[in-house]
This record gives sequence, C-alpha cells and structure tokens, in this order.
Amino acid sequence: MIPVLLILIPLLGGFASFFFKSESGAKSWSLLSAIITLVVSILGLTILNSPEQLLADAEWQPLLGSRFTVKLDGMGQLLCLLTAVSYPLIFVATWFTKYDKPNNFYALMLLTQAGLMGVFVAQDALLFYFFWELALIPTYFLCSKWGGEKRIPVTFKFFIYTFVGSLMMLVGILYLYFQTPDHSFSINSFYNLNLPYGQQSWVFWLFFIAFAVKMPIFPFHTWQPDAYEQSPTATTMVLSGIMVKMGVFAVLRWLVPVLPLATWAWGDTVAMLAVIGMIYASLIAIRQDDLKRLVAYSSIAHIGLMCLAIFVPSAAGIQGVMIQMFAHGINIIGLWIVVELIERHFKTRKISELGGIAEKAPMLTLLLVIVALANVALPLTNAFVGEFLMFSGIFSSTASKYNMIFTAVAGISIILSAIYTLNMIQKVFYGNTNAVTSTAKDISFNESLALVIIVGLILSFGVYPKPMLELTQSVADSILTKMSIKP
Amino acid sequence: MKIEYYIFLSIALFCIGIAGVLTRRNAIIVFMCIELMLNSVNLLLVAFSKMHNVAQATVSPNAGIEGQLFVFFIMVVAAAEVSVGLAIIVMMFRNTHSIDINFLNRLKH
Amino acid sequence: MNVSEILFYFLSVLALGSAIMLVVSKNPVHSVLWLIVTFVAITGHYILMNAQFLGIVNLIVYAGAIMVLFLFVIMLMNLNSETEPKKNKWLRLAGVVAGGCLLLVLVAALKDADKKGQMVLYGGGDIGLIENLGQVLFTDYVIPFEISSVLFLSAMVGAVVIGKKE
Amino acid sequence: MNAIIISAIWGVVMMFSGIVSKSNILVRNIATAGLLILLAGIVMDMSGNPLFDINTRNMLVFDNFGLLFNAIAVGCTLVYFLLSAPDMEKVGNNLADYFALIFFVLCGVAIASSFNTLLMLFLGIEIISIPLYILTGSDKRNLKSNEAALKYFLMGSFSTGLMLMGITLIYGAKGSFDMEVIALGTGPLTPMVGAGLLLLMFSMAFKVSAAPFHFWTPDVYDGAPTVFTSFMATIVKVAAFIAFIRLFKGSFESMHTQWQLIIAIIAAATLVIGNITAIFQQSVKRMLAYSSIAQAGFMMFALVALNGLAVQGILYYAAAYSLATIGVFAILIKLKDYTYEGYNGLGKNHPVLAATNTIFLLSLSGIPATAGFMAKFYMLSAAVQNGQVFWLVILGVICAAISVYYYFRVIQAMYFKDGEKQDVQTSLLFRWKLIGLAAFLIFLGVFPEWLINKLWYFI
Amino acid sequence: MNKLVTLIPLMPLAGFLINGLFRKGLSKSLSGIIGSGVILISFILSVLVFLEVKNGNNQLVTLFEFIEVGKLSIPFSFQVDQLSSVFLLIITGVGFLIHLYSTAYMHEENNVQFARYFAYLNLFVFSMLLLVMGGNFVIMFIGWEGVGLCSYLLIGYWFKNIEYGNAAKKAFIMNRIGDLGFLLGIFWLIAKLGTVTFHTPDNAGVFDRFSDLSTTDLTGITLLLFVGATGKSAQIPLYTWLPDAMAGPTPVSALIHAATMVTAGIYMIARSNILYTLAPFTQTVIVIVGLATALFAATIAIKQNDIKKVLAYSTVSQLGYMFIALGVGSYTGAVFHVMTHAFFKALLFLGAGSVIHAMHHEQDIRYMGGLKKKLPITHITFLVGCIAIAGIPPFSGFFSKDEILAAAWAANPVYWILGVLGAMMTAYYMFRLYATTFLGKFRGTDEQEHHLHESPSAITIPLIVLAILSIVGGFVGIPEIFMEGGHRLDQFLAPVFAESKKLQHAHTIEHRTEYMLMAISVGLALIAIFFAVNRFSKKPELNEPEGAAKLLANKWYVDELYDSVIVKPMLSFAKFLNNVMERSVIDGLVNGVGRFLQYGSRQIRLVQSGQVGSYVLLMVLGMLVFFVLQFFIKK
Repeated sequence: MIPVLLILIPLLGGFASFFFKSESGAKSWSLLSAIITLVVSILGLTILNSPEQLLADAEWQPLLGSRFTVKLDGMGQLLCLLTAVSYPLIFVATWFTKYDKPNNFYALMLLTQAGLMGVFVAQDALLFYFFWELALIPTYFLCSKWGGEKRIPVTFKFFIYTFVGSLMMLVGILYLYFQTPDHSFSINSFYNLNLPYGQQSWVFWLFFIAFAVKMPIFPFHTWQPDAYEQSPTATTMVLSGIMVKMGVFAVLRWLVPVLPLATWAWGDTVAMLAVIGMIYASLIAIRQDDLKRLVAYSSIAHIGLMCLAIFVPSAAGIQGVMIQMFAHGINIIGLWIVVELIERHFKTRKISELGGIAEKAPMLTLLLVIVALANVALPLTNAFVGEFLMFSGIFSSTASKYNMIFTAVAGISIILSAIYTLNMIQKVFYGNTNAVTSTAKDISFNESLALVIIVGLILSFGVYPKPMLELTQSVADSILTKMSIKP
Repeated sequence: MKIEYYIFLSIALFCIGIAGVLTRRNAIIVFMCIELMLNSVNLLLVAFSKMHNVAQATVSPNAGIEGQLFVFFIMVVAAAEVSVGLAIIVMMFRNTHSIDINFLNRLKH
Repeated sequence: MNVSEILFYFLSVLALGSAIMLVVSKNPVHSVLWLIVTFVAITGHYILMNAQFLGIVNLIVYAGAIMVLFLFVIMLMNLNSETEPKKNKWLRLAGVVAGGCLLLVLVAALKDADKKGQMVLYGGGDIGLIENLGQVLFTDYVIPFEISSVLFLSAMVGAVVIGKKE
Repeated sequence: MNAIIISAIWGVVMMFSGIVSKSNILVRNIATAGLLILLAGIVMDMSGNPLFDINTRNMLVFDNFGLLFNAIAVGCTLVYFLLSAPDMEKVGNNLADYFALIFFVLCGVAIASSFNTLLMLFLGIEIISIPLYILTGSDKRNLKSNEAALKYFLMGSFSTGLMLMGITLIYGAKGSFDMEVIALGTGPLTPMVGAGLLLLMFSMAFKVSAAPFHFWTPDVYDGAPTVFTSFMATIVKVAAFIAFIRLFKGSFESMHTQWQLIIAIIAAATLVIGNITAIFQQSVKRMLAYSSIAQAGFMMFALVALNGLAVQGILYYAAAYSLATIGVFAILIKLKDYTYEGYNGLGKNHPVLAATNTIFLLSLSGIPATAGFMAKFYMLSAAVQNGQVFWLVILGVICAAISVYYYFRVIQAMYFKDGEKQDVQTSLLFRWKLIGLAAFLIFLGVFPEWLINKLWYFI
Repeated sequence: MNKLVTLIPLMPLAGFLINGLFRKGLSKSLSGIIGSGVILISFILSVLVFLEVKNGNNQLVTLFEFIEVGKLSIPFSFQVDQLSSVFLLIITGVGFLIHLYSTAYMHEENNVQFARYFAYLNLFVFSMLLLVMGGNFVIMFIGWEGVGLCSYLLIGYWFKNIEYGNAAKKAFIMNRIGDLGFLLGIFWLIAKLGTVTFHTPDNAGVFDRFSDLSTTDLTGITLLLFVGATGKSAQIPLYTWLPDAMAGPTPVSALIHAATMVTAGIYMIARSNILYTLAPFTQTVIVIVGLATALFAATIAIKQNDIKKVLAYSTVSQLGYMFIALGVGSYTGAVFHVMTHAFFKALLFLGAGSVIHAMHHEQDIRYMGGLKKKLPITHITFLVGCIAIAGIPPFSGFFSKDEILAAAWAANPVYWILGVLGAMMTAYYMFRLYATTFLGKFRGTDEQEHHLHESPSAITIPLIVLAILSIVGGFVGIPEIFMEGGHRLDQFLAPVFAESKKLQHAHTIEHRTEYMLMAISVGLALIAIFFAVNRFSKKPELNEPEGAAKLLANKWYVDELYDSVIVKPMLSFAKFLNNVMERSVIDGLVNGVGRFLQYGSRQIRLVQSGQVGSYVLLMVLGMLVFFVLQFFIKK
C-alpha cells in the first residue's frame, strides 16, 4: 500500500495543482501534499513497516509478462525518505521565490516527485523504465521554462543526452527480457537469469551508459554543470539532490545484481573512470567562479566516489554508498539553499563579486559552514559515515587488485574538496564587505527553518548513523551475495 | 517458342520504358513510357499463362487462364489511371502553360 | 525456323525498335504513333499466342482509345518538337545508363530462370478465347470484376473533381 | 466483406449527397454516419456474423488481423473526420466528392487488409492510389497542389509498373497469384521469385515511403491540401504497411532469412534519412512529412522481424501513430503560419491546443505513458526477439533520440518562445475532442493490451 | 566513576553549546566564566580520574555503537589509562589557565565575538579530549579532525583579515593532507584486522593482535599514521602551517599550537607504540624527520624577528625532539617532554602575549627592548621559560631534553651530536629573543612607551603558575642516576609501554658517559646563552639581513618552493582542465555530434531536389544496388 501511496499522492497532488489560480493556493497545496507524502513514508518506516504494507502487486500487461509490482526494501525506503524529506524543505526554502504560472511550476515539481518515487519502488523493468522517463519529462519543462537565459539549449542537451542513455537501457532490458525463461520483466526473473559473460558484458554497457549519463560519470558529465547553472534553483535541488541518485540507485538495483559477471570484469574500467572523474571534477571546481558550477562539480566528485565504491565492492562500501546517497542528497540541498539565498539577495553568483557576508549574516554563515563541512565529510557529520565506509570498503575490497591505488588517488579528492570548499567560504563570507554585499541581511525565518532542519539531520545522522545502517544492511548483503562477495 | 525469349523481350521493353521515364521531361511522354512498361508486363503475363497452360494442360484445360485475366484487369486499371493522369496533366497545363516536369520544383528540400 | 518463329522475331524487333523510337523521337506526336506501333506489335504477339480476346482488347482499348486520348491531349496543348523540353545530355546519359544497367542486371539474374526452356504454346490452347475467359471471369473472378467498378467510380469522380470548372 | 461493400456503397451515397444537398453540415453528418455504420459492420464481421455471405473464391480472407486493422483504420478516419472534416470545405467546393473519394480509399484499405491473391492486392492498392492522386490535386488553383498531384501520379504509376512486373515474375515461377500457392515450397530463392519479390518489395516500399523510394513523400505531403495530407500520412500509409506485411508474411515468410538483409537495409536507410532530413526543416508541415518517413522506418522493423510481436506491434503502431499525427495535423491546419515560428506563444494564448499538441508530439517521439512509446517498444522488442539485427535496433534507438530534436522544437516554440497572439478560432467542442484524443492516447500508452487483446477476443 | 569520565569531554561541549547558541544574550564576564568554568570542572574531574588510574583501574566506557557494518564494529567509547590521564591533566590544566588568561586578553572584543571565541576554545578542548580519550582509532580521528577544525576557526578568528583567513585555510589543508595518511592507515588496519579498537576486554583489539600483522603491513600502517602525525605535529614536510598559524590570538597559539594540539601526533604514536616498536624502518624515518625538523626549525628561529614566529619555530623544533624520542623508542621521554614543553612553551607564549598586549599588538622584537623594568612579572616568568627550554638544570626542560638526548646517544651517537647542536641553537635563539626584548633600551615609539604597563592579574597569575610548573615540573622524571626510582612518570606510564619494553633490547649507558653527556650539552647551552645575551643586549641586529642570514630570515624559502612546485602547477593544470579539456574537448565532442547532424541534415535534404527525373533515377539506382546485393553479393 505504502509505495502506491507514495506515487499516487504526488501524482494526484500535481494534477490538482495545475488548476489552482492563485500562487499562494498552489504553493500551500503543494507543500501540503509534500508533507503528506513525508508522513506516509515515515509511517512506512515505523508503524506500517510490514512486508504486506510495503508491497503492492497488480496485473498490468499479461501478454508481455509485465506486472505493476512496487516494493519498498531498505534502499528504496532510504531514497523514498530522501525524496519525501527534500520536497518540503525545497518548497519551504524557496517559498518567496516568484515564478510566473506558479501553479504549473509546482504541479510539475510534484509530478517529478511521483516519477522519482516510482523509480525507487518499481520491481518490474518496464515499470521502472516508465517512471525513469516520467521523472525526466517534467524536469525538462521545469528547467526550460523557468531557467536562466541559456536554458533552452542547455536543458535540451540534458534531455537528449539522458534520453539516448535510457533508450540504450531499454534495448538492454528487452534483451534480458527475451533471455528470461518465462518472458517476464520482473526483477526477480532478471536476478535469476545467469547469462554467460559474453552476453552480460555488452548488456552491461547498454545499461551503464544510461546510468553513467544520469549520475554522471566522468566523460558523460558535461550536461550537468550547465543544467544546474541554468535551472531554477528549486529544480536544481531536485536534480542534484535526488535525480542524480537515481543513477546510483539504478546501478545498485538493476546493473550490479543482474549482471554480476560483467560488473566483475568491467569493474576496474569503470572504477578508473570514476577516479579520474573525481580528481578531474575537484580540480575544475577549484577554478570555478560561479557558485552553482562549483557545487555542480563538487557533486560530480562525490558521485564519482559512490560509483567507485560500487564497482570496487565490499560490504562496507556498498552500505557506505547507500548512506552517502541520503547524506549527499541532504547536504547538497543545503548548499543549494544557501546559493539560492545569495543569488536572491545579491543578484549574483560570482564568488569574486562577493565577500564579507559573515559579519552581516552570522546565522547564515554558521549554518553554511556546517553544511560545507558536511560536504567535505568532517567527522560527526552524516557525510563522514558514508565516505569513511566507502573508502574503507574500497581499500579492503577483494574485487579489484588496484584497490589501494584507487583509495589513495580518490583520497586526494578529500584534500581538494577541502580546498575548494574553504576557498568558497573564505571568498564569499570572510573578508570585508564590498559594494555588493554591504546590503546583506541575515536570513529569513523560512530559510533558516529549512537550513536548521538540514543541519539537524546532518548532525544527528552524523553522530548516530545506526538506524540507517540497519535499514540498508539486508539489501547490501543481498547485492553482495548476488555478486558472490561474502558480506 | 522458349519462354526466356519472352522474358527477355518484355524485360527489354520494361527497361526501355524506365529509360524513357528517366530521359524525357515531357510529362505525357513520361506517362506513355509508363504505359509501355505496363504493356511489357502484359506481354510477359500472357506468355506465362500460355506456358503454364502447356505445363498443366493435363491437370485442367483452363490452366494458366488467370494470367490472361490479370492482363484484363491491368488494362482496366490502366484505362482508369490514364483518365485520371491526363486530367491532372491537363489541369497542370491550364495553370502553368507547360508540361515540363523539370518546372515541377516549387516543392523541394 | 518456322513461320511463327520468324513472326516472333519480326514482332519483337518491331516492338523494341518502335519502343526505342518512342523514347528518342523529338516530336510528341511521333512518340504517340511509335507507341501505337509498339502496341500493335504486342497485339501481334498476343495473336501469335492465340490470346485473341486480349489481342483485340489491346488493339481497341490501348492502341485505340487510350492512345487517341493521348493524341487529343497533345493536340490540345499543341505540343511539337519546338516546344519539346530537353533534358541536358548528362542527365539523359545517366538515365540511359541506369536503364541499361537495370536491364543487364535483370537479364543476368533471370538468364537461368527456373522455367528455363519451357515452351510457350503457339496456335493451340483455347484459354485465350472469349468464352473461356468470360466464363472464368464471371464465376471465379466476379469479385475483382465487381470491385474494379469501384476503381472506375473513383476514377470518374476524380476526373469530375479535377475537370469541373470552379 | 462488410467493410468493402458498405464503404463502396457509401462512396456512391456521398456522390449523390453532393448533388441533392447543398449544405456542407448535412454532407458531413452523412459521411460521419457512414463511418459509424462502417464501423458497426466491421465489428459485426469481427464478431462472426457478416451481413453478406459471399464466396470470395478465396481471393479475400477476413481474418482478425485484417478486420482489426480495418476497425482501427475506420476508427482513425472517424477521429479524422471529427477533427478535420470542417476544414475540407476550405479546399474546394465539392466537399461531397472528397468524402466519396475517401470512402473509396477506405474500400481499398479494406481490400488491402484482407487480400489473399496478388490480383486483389493490385486492385486494392490502385483503389487506394487513384483517389489520392485526385485529393492531392484537389486544390486546383494552387500550383503546389497541382505539382504534388502530378509528381505523385507519375511516380505512383511508375511504382505500379514495378509491382506488376514483380507479380508477373512470381506468377511465372509459381503459376498462380494465390498467396497460399506462392507460399508453398521453401529453399533458396529461385531467380524469378527473387526478382519478383524484390520488385514487389520496392513498389510496396514506395507506397509506405521507405528510402530510397520515399522521394515523393515530402513533396506530395507538402503540396497536398493539409487536410488530405493528414489522411494520406496516417490511414493510407499504415494501410500500405498492413498490405506490405500481409503480403510478405503470407507469401514469403518461409524465405524470410533470404530477404531480411535487404529489408533491414531499407529500414535503416529510411530511419536515417527521415530523421536526419527532418532536423533542418523550417516548415512544420514538411517536417511532419519527414517524420512520417522516420516513423515508417520504425514500422519497417515489423517486416524485418516478421514475428508475432511484430504483427501485434504493427497494428498498435498503426493506431498510435495515426491518432497522434491526425491530432498534430488537426492543430496545424488551424494555424496560419506553418513554420515553427507559427507555434510561438501558443502555450500562453491557446493552452488547450498547446497541451494536447504536446501530448501528440510526445507520443510521436515515443515518451513513456503515451501510445507512441509502447508502439516503438513493440517494434524494438520484435527486432530484439528476432535477434538477427541488433545493429538496426541500436540505430533505431539513436534515431528515436534524434527525432526528439525536431518534435521538441515545436514544444519549445509553443511554451518557451513568445509570439504575437494570432487569431486561431477553435470551437469549444473541437478542444474537447482534442482533449479526448489526447486522453485516449495516454490510455493506450498505459494499457496497450486493451487494443492488442482485441486480436484474440473475437473469433 | 564512568560518569566522571564521560563528563570530562561533555563539560566543554556544554560550554561550547551555551556560548555558541546564546552568544547574543551573554555578557562578556558571563561567557568568560562559563567558558573557563567548564574547563576547570573537567580539570578537577581529570584529577579524580587520574587518581583512580593511579590506583591502577583504567576506565573503558562505551556510550553507543557508532558504526556497525558486517563484522566491522566501531563503538563510540572512551578509554582512560595512564597515558591518556596524563594528557587529560595537561590539556585541562593548561587549558584552564589559558582560558583564564584569555578573559583578560580578549577583552577588547565585543560580547558576541567574545562568546564566539570561548565557544571555539571550548570546542577545541572537547575535540582534544575526544582525541586522547577515544577508545579506538576512529574516535581518535574524530577528535583529530575536530582539533584541526577548531584551529582553523581560531586562526581565522578575525575573519575580516584575508591574511588570517589564508593562514587558517593553509593550516586546515595541511592537516587534511596528514589526515588522509592517517585515514589510509586506519583503513589498512580495518582491512587486515577488521577492527580499530585499541584494547577490548576479550583481547581482540588492535594492540592485542599486533602479531597478526606482517612486517609490510606494520611498516605501511605506521608510516601512514606517521604522515598524519607530521601534519598535526608540524614536522617536515608539513610544518609550514604552524608559523602562519600565529595569526590567531596569542592564547590560541599558546594552547593549540604549543601546548596541546601539536602534541596529538606524539600522543598517537605513543598510544600505538607497540606497532612502531615492531616497525624499525618507520622508527628510523621518524628519527630522521625529527632531527631534520629540530635543526631546520632552529636555524630558521635564529633569524626571526616576530616574537611569536620565533616561538612557533622553537615549538616545531621541540616537537622534532619529541619525535626523536619516539623514533629511538623512548616513549616516556617523548611524553615527558610533551608535558614540560606544554608548561614552558605555554608560559613563553603567554608571556609574549603579555608583551604584545602591553605593546599594543606590536610583535616585532626590533621595536621592543628594555621591557625588563616596565613588565617585571612578565620578564621574570619569561626568563624562567627561556631557561627551561634551554635545558638548564634544574628547570624542567633539562630533565626531559636530557632523557631524550641520552636515549638518542644510546641509539646512535650521531643523533646525540645533532640533538645537542639543536639544543645549543635553541638556547641561542631563545636568549636572542629574551635579550632583544627585555634587555637593552626601549626602541618603540614614545606613545607606546607611555602606555607601557604590567598586564592585569588575569594575565599574570597564569604566567606565575606556569613559571612554577616549568621550574618544578621536571622533578616527576628525575633520572635514575640522581635518585633511585626518581622517574615517577616512567613508572607511572610503564604499563602502557610494557609490550614495547619487552621487545626493545634495553640499552643502558654507564653513569660516567651520562654525566659527561649532560655536562657537554649544558655547557654548550650556557655558552650559547652567554654569547647571545651579551651580543644582543648591547646592539641587537636591526638592519635587514643579507646572505645566509637572509636565507634563514626567509625560512629557507620553503613556502615559495611549495608554492611554485605544488600549488601553482596544480592551479594551472586545473585551469587547463577547466578551459581546454572541459570546454573544448569533452563538451566540444558532445556538441560536435549535434553540429554534425545539423550539417548532415542540410546536405542530405539537397538530394530532395524537387525533380521527378532525379527522384526516379535515384529510385532506379537504389533498385540496382539491391538487385546486385541480392543476386551477386549476398551469396
């Protein structure tokens, strides 16, 4: 029941939101719907946390052998929770941002949420593909209607890029579908077919391209900074906070367990790309003058680490990835909120034009510093747990014989991340105020509310990550058994 | 007479027709060349029908007759086509006092 | 080399020659006439193959009605060798070459056709006679026969639509 | 049989209706009524009690496949009438005759979807083609229309010539026009059968505007009055496809492997040329012409694969593609300016038109939850199941991605570009029809098997 | 008892939270009291704990399961044994004095900033306590990064000054580089042993199962951990951040960059002594690095004119001594020197602070001189500090340094020679500093001279206390040769280093040699002192240095070297990636596909010439191709 609700509430809420005339109406309605979703997902974690509640299954396309099967396992719950948490935060944080046709904006946002939820709960390949695209379409409209001045070509590039990828995935899905003895799309029959290596390896690449574009992994990443830069910040939050995780999630759910042999064989290649990407993105981030681009590249680096931890697998690493998906989602949304504030107050995102905000806005500075430190994975922040587990996982992984090298090189990105993050803090917040920033004032209630919640999450999960670890334990184990790595 | 002679003959006519379509600019001539193609087909059909008639005379006396009937239908269709085709050509001529198909290039790219 | 073979060769040469003339002759009127000659030659073949009905129909419908129609149209537009448009010679060459190649390919493909060497019956066999054709046409082939009426209807309507003054 | 007879009769009825009544509305309603009757007739046929019991001497076989397609075709025509019939009056003042011709075309469609001998195929195709020559040229004073008609006619009859030569060679080899007889015997292609098969393939490829026999399509679709382009590009084209697959599945399936390569090459060429050329178009009408070529490329997958999924898929594709295209054209007709700029600001000024048009375009570009996606899905899966032509599948998906480019240009124009408000009068009813159509497309997209099941429901 | 242990770190945390969250509401005195009070409390608690430990029952408190994945389990636990209890005393004790000092020193700041300062300071103490109390490497690492963060925050305390900001950034990043090494060491441990806990009741901890590690593992792990130590404890090559760190308020320099944080590396190695004892190669590396640092920093200190810079470099060099001790396996010596150094270096810094306070933030000793009369207490205490660091008996410095040198001699006389050379330089530059500052005549502006006066009691009391400690502090470790069982510290710490002791071949020196060594080192030191005092009290060097002096004054140009070898290339490479690789190559490729399609479209559509003739021609050609393919190729 729960997963169906998680999809339906935003879906219906979204459609309803189209028909609101007044801005405030649409806003409040969307916030309400988002909060209800959050409540439902929390219920799913707590009192309704029983197998029959977390599973829904119905006839869909009998002739093709595709069923409407949705199920919440640990990883799914984690990401659904992330989605459910982020939306209210986003709405609250951008409460005072003005959009023309606000009802459409919020409607599309909610539709995206529905698509995301669907991706995280789908247990049927065809259904998965449906939601995968459904999450994309509203985003396309959001970005190219409410984005920056170069929005149309940039968003279009983003769309085509991801679309090509997902079509490749579709071909892969079809191929696997015809390999299944009972011609079914259900994830279990995908898990059960043990293809010979030859077939696996090229299906692997079909899938991987799709997910690599989404994540994005090094050579396929160029759409991302532009897209983040051009999209309206609320959408950017969704893109970077949640949608990017779709890729990682999909790798964990649809790629690694389905094609373990190919994952073994190509693991080092992909890991190589990931490592290169991390260093590459971090170095570029150092040179960025635009806050949005800086955050974008830092996110590429973080995702690279997750990808690395997946393809140099080990018990700790896989679970680290899951924790980190959540942590990174929260942190980066926090960063975007700050960027949004700065852009709104000072009408610029240029780091070089800012400075000395700290003395005007101590509250903002404090919160930002905490979020930023979480972004560089300082201990007792949520990101530390994830990164620690991932690194130690990579280091102790038996899957690759280059594990130590990977760890060491990837470790450099820790230093680089410190460099660009501190640079940013220093240039933007410290020093003396200038013409632009002299008018700065501290943040308003709704923004500080959102940020405080985020900081709260960061610290609480940083100090006491146990619940999440327990949540993801079983999934991680099953994945590892699929990969025949003893957990 | 051996069948392949007829095959070659009508293929030759057919190809002459095609060549005509390719080389001429006058819509009517082009159309006539197409008619020529149709006729070459007719000829071949009749030849085949007679051939089958020979081959299966023992099975049924009417063997191979469908070939000739097909020719009959082809003629029917051809007649209809001609009426429509000429109508169009005339209409064309009425609007632009020319039937040169090379001038048909308002629509391109 | 009996009579019918001589006739065959004669008619074939006639058909091909006049067909070529149709394509090459400058004056549209001449083309029409050459085409008629071709048809006549083909009719000759029909007769030769004892397909009398088709022969006659061919003569009447094609060489007669249709060609006259063409002739009328050409007269009506009074086209002649002066007004005759000319493709530039490269395109013409290309056309001829393409046609020739197609001929070559087809001949090469069909030179050892599956029915190679089977005889086409001359003189005998009465499937070409009108009563047999009629019988079959109105029994087995009545459906297509009826349906072809639809074809004529549409052609008629079409001609009206196109030809009618606005 | 019902379909053929009723449509023929109704064609005649329309002819006379033009004479007796001067009111266009009446004529239009008669036509619509005729379609409803036709539909009813087909449904009766499908449910196994035809009105007329005629021994077709095995020249026509009314199987579920053909009948269901007939139903789809007539249904699409109905939608087409409901949306675009009023716009026919703008073309010329003999509305009734246009309707009559369309009914004759439908008769041809019925034949082409149920023929069992090459003779009926030939007649069916001709009955489809000849009225189309007329409709193309029906805008008599418009030189483009004339030109299109003449081009269409000349090349069309040329392809007829090819088809006849093909039929003849096959007759020569097999001694009959009957598809069962032709289908007999396997083994390597004999030269005559091979040549005939190829010639038939070419002529059919011409009819479905597959490369390299597609050249007539853009010019003709562009030149013809937009209303009739809509009809040609949808119902007629898919009918030709049905005939194509019926012919080749019925007659040459046993030798499939021997001509698969050729058809695959044709499909690939069609995809590439259609999509690439569409990118640069400035006129949406012409872009749609190329897009129809591209879509044809996808439908060719059915012929390449020639398996069960392909047969279901081609039916589904026919419905999805026709409906979406009809919708797009219905909106296009309303606009003054057929270039992309013509769409600027539509989203602001005419939200309903823009929204529905978006759905149609999404469907054409094959986005999930619209019928277009499942259509492409069936085609791809058919090809993947066949397993011989993965290169084609990959090419297909890449081309699908390319197609997004030109379809979304329209969406961009509608929503993200501002244009001066142009006076586009649309009745409320018209808008509701559009919404209905869009909803139906989404319904088909989410529950595709609602349609596919029809193949099995009726015996 | 356990509660007390948990309370020790919690008190500063509480102080941090109160001062941090309610900083707007708190008056200076209040936040000062809170800030210092919590530290005082935890000092008292530490004393209690210390006594407990002295009675021989160590504390192991597990609060909750921090990370638990598969077989790896990392509890959030505190462990208090002899070693950590000593550090607890140092941290909280010295920490309290410095808090007290700060209440006066930072008085010019406004309320909010004042509270912020104390919040940071408390947070630092909290992290430091976490570091020394942590029951496993991860908790230690948490503290480890935490102190790094606090030093970052405190160095950049005056955030409006970009220079300070950069210094803070440098400190943090340098530390991060070290931390990476530390982390990798931890990962290695996890990979090999699957645990990071020091000791577990069931003897499954790292230090219980060291025998499971191969020599390679040991060397690798210890080296990586040592990299961490070089970062935190400012050893070559990662020392350059410490002198810059003097940008922070002076008490911070005293607490963090002299007394406590920089000794974290020492603590960590002493903590994992057994691993190091088993990795001789690493030990050699440590000795070399330590020696190099000690001498190198000392040479630089000789020519510095900033009072705090001199002290900073002397800190670096003293830390070098501690590493020598660790390298030669005299862990007690290292800890002993940590303690004494904490006393006298804190004293010196606070004294310097007092001077700076009096001189209105003048830090250049060339503009001081003759402060003897003006600041009597500061002068006396400072002198004590100088003597202590110079290693003159019976001041504390003498005992600790002597122990180290003795151990060095035992290991390898060359070490001893270099060590003594360093000690001599130490004495020299310290008394150069002392003489230039306090002796001679005043060289500042009249306006400064007019305002010169002794600092308030909140400043002087800590000075006095620390001075006393620096004098008597050494007596906890009187060498055996003077008094049987005089080395209380050694006995106290014995259990911690027991394992290593077993493995080390005890190298004893007979008393004659030891007396001689002491005599030599003390003698040389005295010579250096004498030379320095009567040189610089007369005519201090005020002019710009040339030649070798210039080289030293500019710190051997190491910063410039790093800048041009590491920083600049990295930045330009990043620039290349950003401008060329990203924009042109990768993105260019992606866009190129699109452009190519556009172009192709423009070309292909020309085929659509509009000419029926050409259409048919193309069709025929197509047919030809297919025929040929079907009949003549595809066989």
